Amino acid sequence: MIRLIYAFVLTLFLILIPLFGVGILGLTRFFSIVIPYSAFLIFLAGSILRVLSWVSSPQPFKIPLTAGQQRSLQWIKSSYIESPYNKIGIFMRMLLEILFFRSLLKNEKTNPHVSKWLLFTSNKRFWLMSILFHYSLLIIVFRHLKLFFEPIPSIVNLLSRIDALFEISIPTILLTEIIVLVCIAYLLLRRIVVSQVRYISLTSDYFVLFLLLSVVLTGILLRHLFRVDIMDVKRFALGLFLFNPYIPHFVGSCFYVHLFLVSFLFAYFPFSKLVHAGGVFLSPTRNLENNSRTIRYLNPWNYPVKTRTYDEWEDEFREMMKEANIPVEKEDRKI
Amino acid sequence: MKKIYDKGKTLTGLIIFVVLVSSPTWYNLVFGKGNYVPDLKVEKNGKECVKRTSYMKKNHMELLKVWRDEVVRTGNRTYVREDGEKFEISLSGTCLKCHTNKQEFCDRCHRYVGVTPYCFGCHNIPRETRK
Amino acid sequence: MKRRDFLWIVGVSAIWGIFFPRVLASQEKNRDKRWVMLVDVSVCAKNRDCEACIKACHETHNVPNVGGSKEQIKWIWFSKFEKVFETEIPPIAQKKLGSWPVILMCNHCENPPCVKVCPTSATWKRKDGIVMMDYHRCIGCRYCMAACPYGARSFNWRDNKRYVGNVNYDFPLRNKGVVEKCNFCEERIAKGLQPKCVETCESRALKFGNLYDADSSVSKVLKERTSLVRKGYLGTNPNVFYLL
Amino acid sequence: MKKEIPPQMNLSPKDENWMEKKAEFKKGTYCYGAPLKHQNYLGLPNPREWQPHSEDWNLPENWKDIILQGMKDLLEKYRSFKLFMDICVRCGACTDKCHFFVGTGDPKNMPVLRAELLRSVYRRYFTLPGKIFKKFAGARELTEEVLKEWFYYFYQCTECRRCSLYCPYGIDTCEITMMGRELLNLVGCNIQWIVEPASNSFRTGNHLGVPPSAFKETLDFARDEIEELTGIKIDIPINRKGAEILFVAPSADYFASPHWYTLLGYLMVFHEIGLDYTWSTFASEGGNFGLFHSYELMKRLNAKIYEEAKRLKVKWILGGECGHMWRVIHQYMDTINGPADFLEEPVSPITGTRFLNAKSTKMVHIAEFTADLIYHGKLVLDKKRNDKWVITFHDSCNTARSMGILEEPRFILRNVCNNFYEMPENTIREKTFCCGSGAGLGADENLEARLKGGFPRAYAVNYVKQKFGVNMVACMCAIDKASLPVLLDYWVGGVEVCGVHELVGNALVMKGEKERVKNLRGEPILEAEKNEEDLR
Amino acid sequence: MIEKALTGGKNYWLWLAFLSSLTFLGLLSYLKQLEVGLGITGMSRNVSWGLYIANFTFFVGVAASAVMLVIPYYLHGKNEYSRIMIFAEFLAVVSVFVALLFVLVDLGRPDRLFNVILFPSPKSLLFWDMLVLTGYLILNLILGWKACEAEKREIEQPYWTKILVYISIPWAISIHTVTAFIYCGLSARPFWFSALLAPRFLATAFVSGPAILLIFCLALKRFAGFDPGQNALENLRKTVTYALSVHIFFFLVEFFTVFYSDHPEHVKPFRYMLFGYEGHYHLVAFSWISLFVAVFSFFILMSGNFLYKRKLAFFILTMLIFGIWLDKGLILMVAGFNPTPEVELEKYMPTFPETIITIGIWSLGTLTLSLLTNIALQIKKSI
Repeated sequence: MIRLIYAFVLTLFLILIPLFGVGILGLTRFFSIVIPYSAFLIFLAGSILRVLSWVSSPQPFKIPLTAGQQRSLQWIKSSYIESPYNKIGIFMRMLLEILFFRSLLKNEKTNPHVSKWLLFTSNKRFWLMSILFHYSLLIIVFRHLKLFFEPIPSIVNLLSRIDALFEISIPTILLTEIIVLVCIAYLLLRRIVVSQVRYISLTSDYFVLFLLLSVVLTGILLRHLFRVDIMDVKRFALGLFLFNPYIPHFVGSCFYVHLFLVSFLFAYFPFSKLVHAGGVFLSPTRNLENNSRTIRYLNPWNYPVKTRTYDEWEDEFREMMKEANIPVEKEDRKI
Repeated sequence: MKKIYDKGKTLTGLIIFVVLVSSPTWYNLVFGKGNYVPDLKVEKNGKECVKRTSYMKKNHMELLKVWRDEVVRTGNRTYVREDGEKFEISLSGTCLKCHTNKQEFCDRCHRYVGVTPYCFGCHNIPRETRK
Repeated sequence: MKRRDFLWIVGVSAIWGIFFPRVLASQEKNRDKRWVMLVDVSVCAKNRDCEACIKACHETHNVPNVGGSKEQIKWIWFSKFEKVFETEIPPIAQKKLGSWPVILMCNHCENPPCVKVCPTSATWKRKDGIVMMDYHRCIGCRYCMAACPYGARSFNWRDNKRYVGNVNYDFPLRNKGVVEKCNFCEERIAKGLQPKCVETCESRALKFGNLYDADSSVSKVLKERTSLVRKGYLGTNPNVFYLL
Repeated sequence: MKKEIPPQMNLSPKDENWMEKKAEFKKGTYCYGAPLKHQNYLGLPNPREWQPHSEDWNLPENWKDIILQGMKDLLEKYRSFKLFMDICVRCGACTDKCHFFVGTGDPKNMPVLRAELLRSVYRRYFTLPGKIFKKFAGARELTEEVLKEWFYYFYQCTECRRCSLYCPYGIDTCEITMMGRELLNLVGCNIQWIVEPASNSFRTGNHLGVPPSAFKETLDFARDEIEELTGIKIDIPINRKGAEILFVAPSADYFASPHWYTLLGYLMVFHEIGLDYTWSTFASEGGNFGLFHSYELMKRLNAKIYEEAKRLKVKWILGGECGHMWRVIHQYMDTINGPADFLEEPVSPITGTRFLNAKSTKMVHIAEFTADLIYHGKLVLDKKRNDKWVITFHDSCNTARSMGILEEPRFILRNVCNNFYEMPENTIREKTFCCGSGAGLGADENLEARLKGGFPRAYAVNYVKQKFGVNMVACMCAIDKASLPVLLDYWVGGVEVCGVHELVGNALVMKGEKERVKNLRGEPILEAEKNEEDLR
Repeated sequence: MIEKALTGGKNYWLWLAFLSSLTFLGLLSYLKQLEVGLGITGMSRNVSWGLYIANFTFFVGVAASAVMLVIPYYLHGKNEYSRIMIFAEFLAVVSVFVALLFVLVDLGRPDRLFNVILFPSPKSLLFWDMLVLTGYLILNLILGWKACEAEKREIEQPYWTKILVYISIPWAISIHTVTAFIYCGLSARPFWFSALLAPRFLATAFVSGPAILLIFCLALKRFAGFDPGQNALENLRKTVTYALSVHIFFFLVEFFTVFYSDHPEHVKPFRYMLFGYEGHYHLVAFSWISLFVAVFSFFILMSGNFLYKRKLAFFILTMLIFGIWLDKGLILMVAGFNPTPEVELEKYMPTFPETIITIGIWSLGTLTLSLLTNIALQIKKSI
């Protein structure tokens, strides 16, 4: 529980930084230009270096986790996704994993039961919430592209329109706003309520959720309550990417909080568990074929070791073998 | 950096990543409209606006929503500003008196920030300049 | 405005404000207005081909002219006396009156069945008796059409904007999927004008006024002349009276 | 139900800061340290007599540097390790998938936490936030307590990979445990039950330290036993040069029970089809306890198979029923000791089937081989001879989750017996539960941990016992055959364990055999009993 | 548990593919309807509700009829239904789901759907119908799912499901009553303006629901090798028969009241429906078919060995369901809106896209039911 409080306080502290910096010290230039640029640089360089550090280590063995029948005898139906034996199988497996969270879909809870000992109950809720959460975030990011692209690609507009499917209030309350809030609340509550997950949760686990929650909440506030001059914001956003920075004038401190938290999230990305977004592509238990008996796999650092050779071995047991009429190597040579 | 394994795949992935995150830069460079800021035409042939410009820039939709409900649901057609000045609550009667050109005022900005308000579906403003 | 600002300030109320605004707008009992329309059937009978009121109304309110199709939209229209007042008049009298044209429109009933059934309060009765339609809120369930005994309501079965001849830009158009009907020209009343149909009718077959104002012409006329309402036995208590 | 639900089975851990909780070496839950003799024989680092429960572990002076340097090396050698240290989000999908957690309720047996034991140290010494923010970034110092904790929990993981199946990123606790054990090995923290068989295997060729003469004797004994049962005198070739196939089985098959009956099954099948094969006294062990210890030891022990195949000039290799032996052969052997270019692509001499999936490694699993024989009708089988038993099949973790050999044994079973029932679907195939004694944990001193760890498997067996009257669990793993009888006897009772080829041996109708009245276990065949009743 | 829906033979997959493609066609037509508006349907200014609302009414009835199994099974402890209880619950779930879909496609502005919740109007019966239907859907989803789970895990159902069962009984009656109130509270529509409408709805519901379930069970027996138990089928037959007799009786009561009183407004739609009015005979054939089928099948159903003649049973039950569907669907709508307030007669004929959308929703319902049934069957098979 103390970790939860640490994380909460830390998030509050982060929120206070821009409030103080912009609201009291008036450091608009710093918070609208220096912070986003440095955050983005850290994000870009950090992510690339992180991936490079992963791939600078070789994967010495082919260790796919086989979740289905191997390809062996022709008349046995093999599972080419669960136990892939070629690139197509791998591609399908990774596709299902990344787009549909397939492993998570398999999840089931193990419950103690007085008379039956164990009960396995399906736990699709977690999968559903996770996938909704991730796709909502993706759509939200996509929606924000309207601020960074001029002219706005029609696909972004289309997505925004689908997101505003239901005509509720003005500006329309978006589906992803609601879904992402519900999902974050679920993920947070789960960490607090489910004792197993509470036990394993670290400060950073809570912190990431609080951080995302505050990003989402400030975003919602900006849309529905503390509105900003969106023209100005777009000018600012475009300016950033065209290296022609522009300080927005008609935005409130809520905007700076949002911007700062997003910047922080980006900068924090390469150093946190959020790198799972990239790491999932590299997972050796999922992205390798189950064909290690068919095709020889090479380990770049495979080094010779001291083994016990047959000759050494026979030297020790020769007499015994001869007595027992077991053919021996040296003896044969002698005769 | 030490030796990189799976070089091809990794570099492809990283290039895709970099291209994606830098897409605003090159997209705007390619299409050359990144520095475009719509120029909004206001003909001040009426009085000054019912609210400050800075307020309207951010909150005109909120005001329109309130106005809409005032007229439709409560039948009140007069808006009294804080300083006591009265205005008729009417999109076409009041707003468009000054902002005569929807295309050059409303649409330009809405298109710029990717907003499609559904107001104009029914509250049709003619193509030609309104007088 | 004040109430709204207050709602925004208090966070919890803000959410409440999004989801349940203005749900319980109470209807005031002590009214000082009750708008009524008088239709002098005998005047119309003399000008059988006159459609001036209909044309004027539909032009003013951007009512699309879909034609005589099943998707017709009409705010004001006419039918034959024998169809409208089938049982109210003895058959012998129908001989004379039966073929007379009768101007029909929303009756703005005192006890409107359409208001009762609307699941979103998109249609409701105003203090001055006008049965209003909120096109912003209508979900297009057409329950009100089923409930209206007078066929006064029309539905936009498709995007009908192209059927609007000369658009009156002072009045909104309607999107597809919503119900519409005569609004007693509430936008004109607000400006102190008479409804368009009344204003247009050169032979003054239509009269409009406040029934609760004892001095108004409509009160005086109704006191003196015999009038009919449509399907009075249903208890809807219409506000359109037909003078014989 | 014979036994009540274990009282410690509480899957809701109480709130506590796990980083500050020390591992408690309770008798019955940990394995003994390796004897000096065997450490020395294998030349392991920091050799000494030691026990985990003693206060002083006699670690080398600079043990911390050794571990951290070792960790650095491993991070550079294994992408899996590096990745798994970074990408866990602690979503909790794996928590209740571990049989040790389910059985013991010890929260540090949750796979994610087992990995966190290493991860917390990794963060402290190898990541920026961990170096700066320490505790707040989930990092902790490497202390002797942490090392002991590692020892306790990395030797309470059977590397079964069940958690990995459910992990959305495929994080494999088996890899984590392997790395943990590698690190522990660097400062000489090993267990007897791994190092002793490994050293035996290194010296004599097999885990039990059986010398070649005894090996021959026991095979002769098997020959006699088969003659007694079937009236057929079979030939068992040993170290025969120029044979087509080298057969390698886990050594338990010829020295332990019920493995022994599986051995008889192999021999009968080989004789019946007239296979041109040979046993080897040098490569008399398929099992490889090096896998549970370190990469290097695994490689050292595994080398003899190819060496012997080369010496005996066989065409290809056939492997017996074993679990971790097959993990090594399937996923490691070709990489570490290949290429086996002196062998030929395996082709069944009986059916002509080419085992394309073993094209490079040139080693075929006996279940693949026998399933192919049965499919082509090369074996005459009398299912009724197994009617005495109601059979279920236990997938061994290694063959199921690291090989994907799921259908072959089932195909064989359906062809050799009439009563075959599956255990609940959450506990079979790729979701199979470990016996609780894999990865070198099958010792006696940690019996309590083993019984608790095997509880989910026992649950599943008990389930089918109650429901279908199952009284025989078939499996294809030597460790299973050794550990399941103890486990099932404790939790369930009245259920026996056998190998798949024991049932094949029972059902096999051999040419020229006498009337079979006894099964391989020497017990009367049910059918025979019936006949007797009929006669009466 | 859901993954069990995906295990099946070739025929099963073909069946799913067939239903999916129909659903897809329906979806395409609905997208067209969204684009063009409800103008692509046959509904008109005067007949403003049609095929969609007709089906809505019918399926609410089917959903409510689950109570005819719930009452004997849970209240009277009759175990005949133990094997098919789960199917009755799934049928209820699917029917409510389908009914709600029909309302959805009937809306002119589905994007404003949530206005019903945002601006709740307790005076409107549609508001209440929304409440009771979603409530019933959730109730039956929980009950069905818990029953399935309990069966699969071979454990007792949690005690609170029993409470939900008791709640679900009056709730089932309420969904159809409220649905009937939507119509019978309208003085503008004399054909509906009858206190007997709700009882009539319930009677027809208790015919159509169990009849569908009976066909369903016979089909399961024939094609899936699942035996629901002869007693269960026999009881279902009796339920259908008794409900049918009540339905016929209620119709005669209505018939008497209308024609004996000779109230002009009430007589007109009835005359239009049964005998034609002012030269318009749109409904006459349908009405008599519906009546004839009801009476005829009543006599056939009375026969004790009805169930043993499988083909006849299939045929009669299908005809009966079709007759009821006509009665409380199409005829209810068209006769309700005719004659119009200005004493005109307006013909209503569903259009092609309207029919495709309807078939699409049926298919989606059948698809869902097939998947759920397969789950239940797989569970029953696995234990």
